[in-house]
Amino acid sequence: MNDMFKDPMVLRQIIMDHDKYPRNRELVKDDNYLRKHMASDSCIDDIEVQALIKDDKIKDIRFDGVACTIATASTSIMSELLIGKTLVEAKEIIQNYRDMIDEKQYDEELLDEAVAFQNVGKQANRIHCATIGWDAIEYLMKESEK
Amino acid sequence: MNDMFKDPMVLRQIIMDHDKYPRNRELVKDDNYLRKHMASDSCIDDIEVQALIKDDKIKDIRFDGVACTIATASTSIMSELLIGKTLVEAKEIIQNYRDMIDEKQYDEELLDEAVAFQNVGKQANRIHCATIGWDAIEYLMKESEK
Amino acid sequence: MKIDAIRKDFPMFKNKSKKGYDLIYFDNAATTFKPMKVIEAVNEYYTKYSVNAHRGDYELSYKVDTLYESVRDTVASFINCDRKEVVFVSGTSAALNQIAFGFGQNQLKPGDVVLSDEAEHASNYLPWQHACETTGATLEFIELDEHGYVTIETFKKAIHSGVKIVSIAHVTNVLGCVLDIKEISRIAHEHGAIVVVDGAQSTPHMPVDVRDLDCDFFAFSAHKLCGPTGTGVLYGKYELLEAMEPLMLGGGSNARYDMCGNLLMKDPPYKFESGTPAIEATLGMKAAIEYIQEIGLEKIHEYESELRAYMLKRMKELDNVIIYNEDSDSGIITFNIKNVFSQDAATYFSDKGISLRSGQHCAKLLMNFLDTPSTLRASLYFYNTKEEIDYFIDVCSQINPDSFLDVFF
Amino acid sequence: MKIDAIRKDFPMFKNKSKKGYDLIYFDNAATTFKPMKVIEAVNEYYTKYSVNAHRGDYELSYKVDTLYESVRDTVASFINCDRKEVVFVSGTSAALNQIAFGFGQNQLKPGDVVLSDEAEHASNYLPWQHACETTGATLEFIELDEHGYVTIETFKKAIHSGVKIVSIAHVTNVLGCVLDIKEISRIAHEHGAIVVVDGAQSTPHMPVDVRDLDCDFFAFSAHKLCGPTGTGVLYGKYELLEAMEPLMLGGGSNARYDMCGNLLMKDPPYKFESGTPAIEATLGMKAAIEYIQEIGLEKIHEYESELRAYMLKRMKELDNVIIYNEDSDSGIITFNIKNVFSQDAATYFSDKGISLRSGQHCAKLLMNFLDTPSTLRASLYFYNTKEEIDYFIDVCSQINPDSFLDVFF
Ligand SMILES: Cc1ncc(COP(=O)(O)O)c(C=O)c1O
Ligand SMILES: Cc1ncc(COP(=O)(O)O)c(C=O)c1O
Repeated sequence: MNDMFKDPMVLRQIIMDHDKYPRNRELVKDDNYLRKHMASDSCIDDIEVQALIKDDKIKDIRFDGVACTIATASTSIMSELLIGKTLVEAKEIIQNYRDMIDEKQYDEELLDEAVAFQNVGKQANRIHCATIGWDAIEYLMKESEK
Repeated sequence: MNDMFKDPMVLRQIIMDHDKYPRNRELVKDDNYLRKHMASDSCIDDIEVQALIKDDKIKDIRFDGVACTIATASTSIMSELLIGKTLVEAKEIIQNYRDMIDEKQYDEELLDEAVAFQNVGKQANRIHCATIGWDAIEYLMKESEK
Repeated sequence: MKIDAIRKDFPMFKNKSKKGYDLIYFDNAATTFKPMKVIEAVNEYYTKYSVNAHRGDYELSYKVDTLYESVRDTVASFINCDRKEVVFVSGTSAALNQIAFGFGQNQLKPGDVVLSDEAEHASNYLPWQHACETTGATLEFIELDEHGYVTIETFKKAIHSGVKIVSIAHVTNVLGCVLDIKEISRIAHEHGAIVVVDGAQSTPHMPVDVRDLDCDFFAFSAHKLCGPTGTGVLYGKYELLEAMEPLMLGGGSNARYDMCGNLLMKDPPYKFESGTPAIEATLGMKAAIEYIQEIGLEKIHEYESELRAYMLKRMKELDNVIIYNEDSDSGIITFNIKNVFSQDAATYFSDKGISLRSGQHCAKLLMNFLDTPSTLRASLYFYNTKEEIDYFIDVCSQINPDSFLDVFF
Repeated sequence: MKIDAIRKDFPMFKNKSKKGYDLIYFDNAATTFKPMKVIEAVNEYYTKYSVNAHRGDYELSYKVDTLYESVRDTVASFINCDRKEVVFVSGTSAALNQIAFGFGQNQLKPGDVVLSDEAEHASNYLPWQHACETTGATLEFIELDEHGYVTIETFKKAIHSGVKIVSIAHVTNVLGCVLDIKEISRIAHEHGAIVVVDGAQSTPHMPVDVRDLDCDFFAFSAHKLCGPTGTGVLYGKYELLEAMEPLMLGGGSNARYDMCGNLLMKDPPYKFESGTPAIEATLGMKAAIEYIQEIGLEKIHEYESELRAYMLKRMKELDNVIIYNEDSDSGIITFNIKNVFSQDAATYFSDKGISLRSGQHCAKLLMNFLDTPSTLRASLYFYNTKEEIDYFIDVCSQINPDSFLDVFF
């Protein structure tokens, strides 16, 4: 794994950077995109996620909405990680991300910057913030397979 | 006081007799009678009481309905006691009856057979049975004064 | 059944009556005693995490939220359904009102029929009567047999293609008639009707599997199964919950709303849960369900049947007792003491430490089948014993038209 | 205020946070801790007279019935009304729904106006929105002033002769705006409108005299005044209670019914109380009311004002804090940490043992007045202290865009 990712200061910077300058944070008006509105019952986060999925591949991911730092950054990182991946690859990454959050074994290499959320599981009430975008993309991937 | 009324067996007999052969237990179809339906929330007793009140005097009392022994007998005795009394006299009797039920001082002479209910206060949950008819007549007396 | 050990779980048995008699509690159809496990669950909320549920902004609220939501899993495994089919309500009455008003009133059309019967609890009758009145639907009754029971046969005669909703008790509260809901559901579904089951008197006493019963809605109260008052469960098949409108609106049930009239409701079960719920009561319900599951519902049912058989046998030996529901298979015995008004007899029982109910019944039911304006009802639970029944029989035998006034002298 | 003695009454203060910090509970607007007196009242029910209320067939049921009914007297003396004007409900949300559906929906006609405002709790907004939709009435909003408050002036501008119902919070839950209900009632009545008051946030914190306020309906929850969840009060002027239809029907609320559709409802308050009530919660509410009455509502209000003033003063010394409701006179302080999303800040506070709420608000209110999608809310109660505030200020000062992630690393 990228050794830098062992340094908490670096991980912090990653989150802050994605919160301040979220990637792919702009919805498009294109009916080829699947869309999912995520309004968590128990928190403020309220985001919409779009995905363009074709030939079993994630061509694009977009999102927008009002959300806390954890939700914004985790969704931004998710979008960067998964764009260009096949559904099979994406599923594996998602599974590893969930394993990390659940404090189980996971493959750091696959998660890249997403390892910044490795301690979210310790603040159990914030897990949903760190997974809201991931839940959305997983939902859209399932939709695309219907 | 009638010495016989000191004997529990006599008091029992009074209640039993009024339960088996209730006095004035027959409603009349006469618009001169005031009527009050008493359906207690917390017990089965469901009786209707009628009273003919004229010139500040209780000319007649009638009742009917489904009721337990205590309610039936106490209403029957009430009707016998109060028929023919002026409102002023009736009020005094009623007050003394209530005092007896509440285990306060009361005038036994005024209550006559109604002293059979002197221990009802000890079975607090049956007080409403022993007063349902009395509540009805008191209500009707107030109505007549309006 | 280790009955002595079980009774030690219930602090209520330490009490004596005013006159010093042991407490003999035979009013379990009204509500039940609470074991220490339930009391402790409630106290734990008060002393360890006494905050509001449904938000996770801080440690304690997250904990309460998690615990509260875990009760849905407990209930789901208890009655065999999905956790999202478990709606928390204040009790059976609230559940039945929610169904009648939120589902019935929206779905019924003039000419539709709701099928019920004359042995239902007021909470399963009045809401349907009202829903029918406001929609122009008709409330029809299944004929009762010579015992005052609904049977599969009388049900078959009553059902027809106009029936849209069947609402019926799994076990009735007056006569303790146990109904074969699985067969009722099968027949009702054949006719295109949905089945609402009032499970207030069954859930505490026998295994309930709503998937197996295949009923569409099912309701029960925690307080009748050793849990707190003020909480209970409405189960509904998920697509029916989706079709149902909430009876109440407010904080908690809406995901988002704005002042222009746009309202985004949460999905079931949350859309039915407005306002701060009965948190400690619901945590207590979890403990209660776990408690009776530990004993085992099969065992509870078996033991109660045994108790009832014994009690019936002994009561029939007395010649001052009239029994009205000999054939029913529940822990409820409905009876009278000959020539003693039920309430007067209840006072006598109470004076000797025995708690039971004197009840009045709806006019038709009693006139047609019971021929009495009111009855006494003894209802058993798994913590009752044969010794209690022996004492009860003894007291029973003392009551007669001469003796019942003893308590007043 | 003997604050040390008072804190000893609350077992919750014995707990520490996960990381070992003292529990500092600043989410009292959501719900409150329970004193031993309340816990004991609930336990007493469980261990001494754990039977159903509303019937007096035996000693224990009579006792519970009597105790339960005595709570009406406690409430009546607490808010100064008649005991028969006290309806027990599951909480404020249930009360407001009961009023909107049972009264509003029956009385409103097309063209009528319900007047409310954009700072109301969802439970006082959604039911009225629904009642208006189904009746063809219109929901109008009182303009908020530059602080986001309703004032007598903005109310005067909004009221007109078409207004039939004014529904408004005594104290709002976001900004803690305290309204002069007496004056609102006077003006509303001049215009022929009735006044419904959401007292959830006022009743726990200041003396309430419904006769003096002269409002027509008033609602509050027990759990926000040191009582159990699952119970609360709906007050209504008696003739209005008589005119109101029950939201739920069932056992308890009907005096008599027969199967021919004849239903004789009980009189208020009983006609609104169907099914087994939340008995132990209601007995706990009695203990809670007695507890806060003993301390004195005047004193509580005074002490909270003092605490709030101190907290505001100290918060204003910090330059990373934005305060949104400086001018309100309640124990609620609504604020944000500059450049830190409210939920992230709440996690930081929680990590240091401080419980407070991060809240989202309805779109318009926040856009027009607060200019933020969400805020933090610290809400005080009489058991909070200046020392807690000092510690809070300390933690506040540590939070900034660099540090708030500390809890994750
Ligand atoms: C102003 C206001 N109204 C109504 C409510 C709803 O109260 P409950 O959740 O007890 O029904 C609350 C509680 O959050 C409130 O603050
Ligand atoms: C058959 C039946 N249905 C409904 C109810 C109402 O239950 P609750 O009072 O808990 O709402 C009861 C309880 O008496 C009952 O026995």
